[in-house]
Amino acid sequence: MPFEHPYLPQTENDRAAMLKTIGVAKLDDLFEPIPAAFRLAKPLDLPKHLTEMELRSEFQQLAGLNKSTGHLDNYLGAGAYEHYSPSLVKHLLLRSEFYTSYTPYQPEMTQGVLQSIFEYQSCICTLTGMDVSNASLYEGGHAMAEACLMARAKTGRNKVVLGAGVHPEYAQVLRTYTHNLETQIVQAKLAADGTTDLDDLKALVDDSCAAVVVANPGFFGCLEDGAAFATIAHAKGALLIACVEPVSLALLQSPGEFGADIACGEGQSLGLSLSYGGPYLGFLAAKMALVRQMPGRICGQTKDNRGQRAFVLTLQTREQHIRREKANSNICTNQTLMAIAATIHLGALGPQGLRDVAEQGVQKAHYLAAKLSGLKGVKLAFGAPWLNEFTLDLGVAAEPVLRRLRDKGILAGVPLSRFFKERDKQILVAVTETKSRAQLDVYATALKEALA
Amino acid sequence: MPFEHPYLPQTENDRAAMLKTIGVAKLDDLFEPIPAAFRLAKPLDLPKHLTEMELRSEFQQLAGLNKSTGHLDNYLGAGAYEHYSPSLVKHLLLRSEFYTSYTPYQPEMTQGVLQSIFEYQSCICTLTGMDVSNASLYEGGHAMAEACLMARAKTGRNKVVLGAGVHPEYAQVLRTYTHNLETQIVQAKLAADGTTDLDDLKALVDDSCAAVVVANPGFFGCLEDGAAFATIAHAKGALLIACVEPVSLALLQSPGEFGADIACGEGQSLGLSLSYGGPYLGFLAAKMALVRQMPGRICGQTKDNRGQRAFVLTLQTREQHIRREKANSNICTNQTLMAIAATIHLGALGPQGLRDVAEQGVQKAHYLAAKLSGLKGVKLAFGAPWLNEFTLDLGVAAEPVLRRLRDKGILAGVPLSRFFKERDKQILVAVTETKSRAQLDVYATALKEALA
Amino acid sequence: MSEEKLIFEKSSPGRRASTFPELDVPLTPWDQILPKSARRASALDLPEVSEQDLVRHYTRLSQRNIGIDTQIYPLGSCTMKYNPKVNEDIAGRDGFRNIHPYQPDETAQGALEVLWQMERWLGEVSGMDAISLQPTAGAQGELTALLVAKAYHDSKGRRPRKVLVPDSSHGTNPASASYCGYEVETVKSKADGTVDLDDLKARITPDVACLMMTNPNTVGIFEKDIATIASWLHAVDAQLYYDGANLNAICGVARPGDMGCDMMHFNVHKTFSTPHGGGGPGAGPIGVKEHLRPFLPVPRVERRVDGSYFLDETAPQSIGRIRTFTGNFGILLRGLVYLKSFGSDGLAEISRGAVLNANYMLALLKGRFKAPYGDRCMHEFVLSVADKKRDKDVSATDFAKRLADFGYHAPTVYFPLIVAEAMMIEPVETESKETLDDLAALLMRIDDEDPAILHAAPVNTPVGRLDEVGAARNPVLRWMPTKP
Amino acid sequence: MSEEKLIFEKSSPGRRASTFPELDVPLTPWDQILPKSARRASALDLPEVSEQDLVRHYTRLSQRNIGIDTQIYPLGSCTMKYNPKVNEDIAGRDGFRNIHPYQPDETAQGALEVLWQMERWLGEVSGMDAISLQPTAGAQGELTALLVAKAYHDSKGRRPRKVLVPDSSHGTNPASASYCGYEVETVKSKADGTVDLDDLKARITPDVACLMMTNPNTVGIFEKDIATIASWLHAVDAQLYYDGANLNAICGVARPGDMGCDMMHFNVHKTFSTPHGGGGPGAGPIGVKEHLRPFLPVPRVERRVDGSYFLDETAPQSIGRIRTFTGNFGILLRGLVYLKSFGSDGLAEISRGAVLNANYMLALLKGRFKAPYGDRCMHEFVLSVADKKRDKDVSATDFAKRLADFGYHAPTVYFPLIVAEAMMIEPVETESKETLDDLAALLMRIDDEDPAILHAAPVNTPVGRLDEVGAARNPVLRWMPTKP
Ligand SMILES: Cc1ncc(COP(=O)(O)O)c(C=O)c1O
Ligand SMILES: Cc1ncc(COP(=O)(O)O)c(C=O)c1O
Repeated sequence: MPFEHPYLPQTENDRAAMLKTIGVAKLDDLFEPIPAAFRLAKPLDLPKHLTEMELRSEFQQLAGLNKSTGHLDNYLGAGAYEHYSPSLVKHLLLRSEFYTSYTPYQPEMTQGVLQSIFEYQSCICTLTGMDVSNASLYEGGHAMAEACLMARAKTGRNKVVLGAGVHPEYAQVLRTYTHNLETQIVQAKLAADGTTDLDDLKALVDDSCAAVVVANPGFFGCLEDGAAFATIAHAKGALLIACVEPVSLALLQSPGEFGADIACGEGQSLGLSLSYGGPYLGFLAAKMALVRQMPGRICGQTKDNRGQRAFVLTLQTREQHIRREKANSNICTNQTLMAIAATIHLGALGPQGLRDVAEQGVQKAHYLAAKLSGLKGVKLAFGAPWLNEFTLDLGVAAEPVLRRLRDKGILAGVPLSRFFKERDKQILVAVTETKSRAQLDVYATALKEALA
Repeated sequence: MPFEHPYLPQTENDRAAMLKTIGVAKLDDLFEPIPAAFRLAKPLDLPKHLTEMELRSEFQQLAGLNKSTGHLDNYLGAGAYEHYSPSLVKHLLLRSEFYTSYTPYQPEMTQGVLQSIFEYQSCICTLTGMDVSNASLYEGGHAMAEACLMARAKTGRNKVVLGAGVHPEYAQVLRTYTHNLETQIVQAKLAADGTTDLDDLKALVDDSCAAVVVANPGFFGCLEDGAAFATIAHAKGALLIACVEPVSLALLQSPGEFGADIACGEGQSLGLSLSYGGPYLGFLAAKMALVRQMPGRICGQTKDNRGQRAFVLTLQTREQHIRREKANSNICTNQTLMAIAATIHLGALGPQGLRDVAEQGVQKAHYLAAKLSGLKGVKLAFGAPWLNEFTLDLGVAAEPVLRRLRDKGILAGVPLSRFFKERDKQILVAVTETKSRAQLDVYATALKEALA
Repeated sequence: MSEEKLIFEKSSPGRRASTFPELDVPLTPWDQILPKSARRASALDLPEVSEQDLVRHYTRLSQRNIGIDTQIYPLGSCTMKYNPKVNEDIAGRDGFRNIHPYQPDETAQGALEVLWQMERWLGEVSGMDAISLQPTAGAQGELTALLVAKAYHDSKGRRPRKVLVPDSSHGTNPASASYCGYEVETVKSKADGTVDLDDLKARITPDVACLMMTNPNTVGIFEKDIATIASWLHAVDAQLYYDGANLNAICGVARPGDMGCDMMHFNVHKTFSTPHGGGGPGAGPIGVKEHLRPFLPVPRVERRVDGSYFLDETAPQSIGRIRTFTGNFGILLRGLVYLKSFGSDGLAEISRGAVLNANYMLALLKGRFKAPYGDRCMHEFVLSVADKKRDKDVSATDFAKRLADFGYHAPTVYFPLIVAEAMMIEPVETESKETLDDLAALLMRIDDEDPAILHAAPVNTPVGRLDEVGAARNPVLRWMPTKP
Repeated sequence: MSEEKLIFEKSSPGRRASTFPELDVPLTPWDQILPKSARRASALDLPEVSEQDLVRHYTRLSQRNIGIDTQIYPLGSCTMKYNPKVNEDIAGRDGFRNIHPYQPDETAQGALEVLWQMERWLGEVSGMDAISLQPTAGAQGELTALLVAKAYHDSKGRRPRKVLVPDSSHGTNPASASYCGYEVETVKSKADGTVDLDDLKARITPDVACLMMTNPNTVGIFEKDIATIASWLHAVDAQLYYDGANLNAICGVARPGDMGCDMMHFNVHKTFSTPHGGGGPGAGPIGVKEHLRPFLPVPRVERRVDGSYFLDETAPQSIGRIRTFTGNFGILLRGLVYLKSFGSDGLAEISRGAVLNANYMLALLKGRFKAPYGDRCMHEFVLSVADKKRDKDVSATDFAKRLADFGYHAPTVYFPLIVAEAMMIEPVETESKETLDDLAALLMRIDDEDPAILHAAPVNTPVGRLDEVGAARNPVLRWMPTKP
């Protein structure tokens, strides 16, 4: 009996008829161009196929081995956050005209995706205070790397100075990306209050500097003085790149307001599920003067031959499929569906909803921080203002405490030793609108017990 | 502040502008036609509104109080069965053009629903061997009641004789429906082998008889001799109604084959979720001569003014919206979406898939039955052939045994005492393709222990 | 968009859109199970297609259909409001979706609590004393209530034979009445759209079992004399039935139970936002006053003192069972979610929004279209294009078909029967002012168009006007395999 | 279908499509939290719409788009195959969807096992020794692998400066190469579509770091001399990169690792059926031979002797991190589900189906359209309409636009660059014979049409041909609020 599979439509009759039309005797003959030596003589060393029913049960079991946010109270952040996304977002993403389509190369039949991208770009621009946004990059770290490369291309300079609050993994990605480009990456020191040491920063920024990157809020949760960064950068002719968290932009000065030239960051907090790290959404926006350096797809408005407004991928001479080795980036497939998700999520929230989410996170975080820092030996690690994520110093080694809390059903924070060996008493705690006062109180009690 | 709600679009400004256009000072004035005495003076005695986030968590908690088929191995049947439905079915049902549309009164913009109904009717006809199907009724019991009323209308007679295997709740629904129609409902005795006592049936069927109803398989799981029923019914000029389970029709003689005039039943087993009893799907099909007596929507094929094939609700002079008190039924809203679900499910299975499902249920049931009836004191209650559902006699009171099995994570069967006080040692066990051999073995062991 | 073949016409023998695991138990020989004579001999002409082709077929069919999610659906009497997505998600939870109706009550406490709460919410919203969630749709609710009334009269040893319905009533009212053996008598409406009190009074005799009223009635006018009518009926122990299809007009503002109504049904799929699904499913619970409670169908959901819930089948005076199992649970659940999303502080805003929208729409249109029942309405209103039919041969159907060209579903046309060339518009509260402005402007634009355009419409839809007469005369009601 | 406004143009101040519960903790005064100077002063011009209007907007936008679920999408090089629904359901499970990338490994064993298994499956399918799942898409996979090669050469104290790419290669190949500082040299193709071996051989020097090959190449022809090419490269310690975009042609039939390839990327969103999502997300894992393993990016998924899994960041020779967190997990998961649905007994059937379909389609069309590379192909083929352009002024674009009128997406046009007026067709294995017949017939019908019809096309789509030049000349890249 032939191999029957729901994804394979050709029946034995179909095959026979098709082979006849082609003019070969058997299907294997079509593989003759592959030298016989390369054609597999025995089956792959893998399990046999599973039916849909079996797939569901096998993966249900695997999923069951993970403790989701529904099973453990989750206070992990550090670049990926648990937020509530209204039901409608997932429903609209399941519109298969969106998710089963390719990059909109033929605009006449893909206005839906194109207009959604245009709306996404508009959302990112208003959030960041920038003029132009692309249609998405892979994720936040990638977006920051591309932003630096934009600055490098624009200025013709080869040094990047990072603020102290840049996510350590973002910094690593940047280093990997620029490894062969002879680019110098330096990072300013952290001041005692948890922000960038601006004197150190100033010292590092010189005439060879293409860009200064300010992360706001910084990795440790603290708010930076964006305007001071801008002054320092611009004084030396460097561009200012702001790496920002989009929900916070409902409350904070936008990059545009404090003088950034490029804004970038991770868009996951705009309604994307945590999904163990991806698919997420790198966003990248800039001042109009930088549009030619911008990597990736950009959607523009135009008219059709009937006089209607319409949308199309534009300025494509920046891109790899046209310019090949001269392109300003190699990106092809991006994260469009995630951009659409973020756009729908932002539409569902609106400005007031986004403010509500941001404010509730901040208020709940401050409520929790006050409770936790009231415990013996526990204190906030830094004094600078912060929003909904803070560095907590437990006074003792954090790992065993975290393990005890985990046993009580709480993922209490990200241990900073993961990134900085020496910070082994500190944890990074993120609080969002999803937590109730009752949960926060449970956390405080549990920490007290875990420390006792 | 006004009441803000995502389902209510009018802002304060909108309201003001609209009231101005209408020409009233305030919104409450529009309610003046309602005498003041009837207008509520104080808020309803109900909790305040919940946001989406709160709704989700409140109902998640309620859902958690139920033990689903994922938590307990489920062998309950008796008219509702656990089957596997391919993922695509749910996905397609979430196409909002289907589920947010009304009855297709304007066929030009609802060809999607109409064609799906036409396909549904075609599926039901091939399954049952009938000429015409309607677009759905509420559920199986309702379908049987309407079938009897069709026969009553067609024959002008007023008596219905039920086979012994008719579902007790279906019989009750029929009694309720015909309560004021002076219709006589009688039921033939059960023979020792679990089928209808045909002699008794013959004795009950006389010249006043509009219809004889054969349930196949019967409520106790046993297969009836449909042809014998047909002979008995037709000999007295009565119509034969076959109340059938659609999955079994992949294996069994169809009602058309054994001479039924009307076929009806519950369509839940065609991919609909158990959902604690509804929404389900009553199906009803008949020979062409009975089409005028058929209740509910019927979709027909026709042409449009461009010469294209198209579909439309037809033969509407049977229905309440045209004929009012002279209509052949009062049904208006039906279960169209469930009919579409069943159609997609049948398309996903195809004839071979439906046979696979039916055969696997039968084989697994027989495997289990053999194991169980090997236990001391346990035996099959009836000797007649059966498919995937059987009546098991435990030899002792069933309730405590079932409770013990439940504690081991098994819903071992429906206690027949639920319907027949005297059958307190018997349970009805249904096995479908969803059960693995390992599960069946666990059941057998658990029963052994529970009886020990 | 070109024609979409039938799924059967895409079938090719041997194709599969799904496969099942191999049988993992030893095979019992078929001859030991199933006598040859019982086996199916006839062909099973189900489609054989690949998964992609199946998905594509129904995706395309869906694209040949419109719903609330594509455009306003101003179908009067149908309350086509937004169907919240969160309701679908909640109803899709494993704990609600995958539970068997015969599970022991202890394993279904969440489901029972949903039903119990739903009864309480509906009771408070309607002012009724007892609720049965059994009926599957509005029409079954009507039937159930009429059977309850019958049982009530029986219990008093009375056998009234008549049910009164206004001439503006919905078809299910008389159909349900005759279904349970009543004689139906039609009561006239007055020029203002309300029941003619004189005609009604003359008909109220001890032989009347029940009057079925819709309030606001089907022309969107509140029957303000309902209390008087109730008192006339009660004087002869006749029951006042409230058809709840129009509850969206008064939800949270006034209650049928306070107006003298004895029994009613709810259309959960209208007032409480559950999706219509192209014709169903719905849910049609009924509410009754105390004197009718004993006669409600079984099962009943009850709560023990310890707070646990159970299904009770032991009601000696009950009319019995009106359907198998325990009602359209999945729909009732969605309805409860919807009710809770509004709560005591929000429920009135539903009707306030609905009545505002309807009056606004009426205000926009009344200068151009004849509004036979005046300048004000409740949640819906009826226009008549009889004058346009006469003057320029443009009918309600023509308007309906031309609307389709712009992607709009038509209002309800030719109902209620008392209005010639009726167009019944129910704009519902979930529609924004802009949407109403657009629809009103479009209706006026269409009214300005050359009648020839309207007669030819629709031209932008996948199919044009259909040969409905032909469909009924030569019924083709199923696909048939072509004989080889 | 008329124009669909921007969501911003449907906005009205104060409308909400969602609300949140009230704050349940005591308010910390904002002045204590956030200095005034840090607060946002500029407007936040996000849309303010109701839930229904939002849902309707994106439902309508989706209807202005096509996807695989609406019609065959024969876009060459893109492998637009069926996206199984079960994959979406599995990826949507709470246990996969709602887990944080920094959860302790003990709480994410299921996710880690998914990644571990995926590495094993990809390794066996490709014949590669080690897999990294980090890269987010094919282009990032290329970049990662080139960085790995660089680190390898570094480790040997060599600094070759060149990367060779055939002129038929995909744009990302040269772009990725120059991205990491390599000089790109282009190798010619021969008339039969394969790499010109003489030209290639002449270019292979110790200064060559890598040759990037696609096999079958972008014209659908298998580069049968790949082993020879590999040996030439290896003689100078240059690496052979396999661009896995066309893996659908050989999956389960032959393995890049057996052909002398040293490294490669997979396009999970092509070969392994994950949805393209209108442009992304994808996943672009890479596979390498043993000698390159030490240089793979971190983190690595490892298994302890007790069977538990963990993420390892300690690889001293690693190129470091290529992205934040641990790859596009949700996509990799879907890919694994897909692979398992075929298994060892079925994987070859994917390519067998794809190659059968492509050859069949080519056989149907070759009489009418010029097939520059002969009668046979692997999983895709290229046609040229240069003659039709010359003879009747009908271009590949014209064919593309006219196909849109019938609801069909165009083939890839004007790629690869070596073919004039190229139309590159990849019919994929999930398309039925009937669908292929229909598309072939349609292409021939279009070829028979008056060129004027093609030039005017599309006319049946929501919008007609666009002013793309104007779009680039006067870029309007975002909506701007109109100043009041
Ligand atoms: C006024 C009125 N009454 C009763 C009904 C019947 O309700 P259902 O369709 O739920 O059976 C309807 C529904 O169309 C209606 O509009
Ligand atoms: C041949 C070839 N190589 C590489 C790529 C790049 O892959 P991705 O789009 O995943 O970055 C593509 C995708 O279009 C391709 O077709």
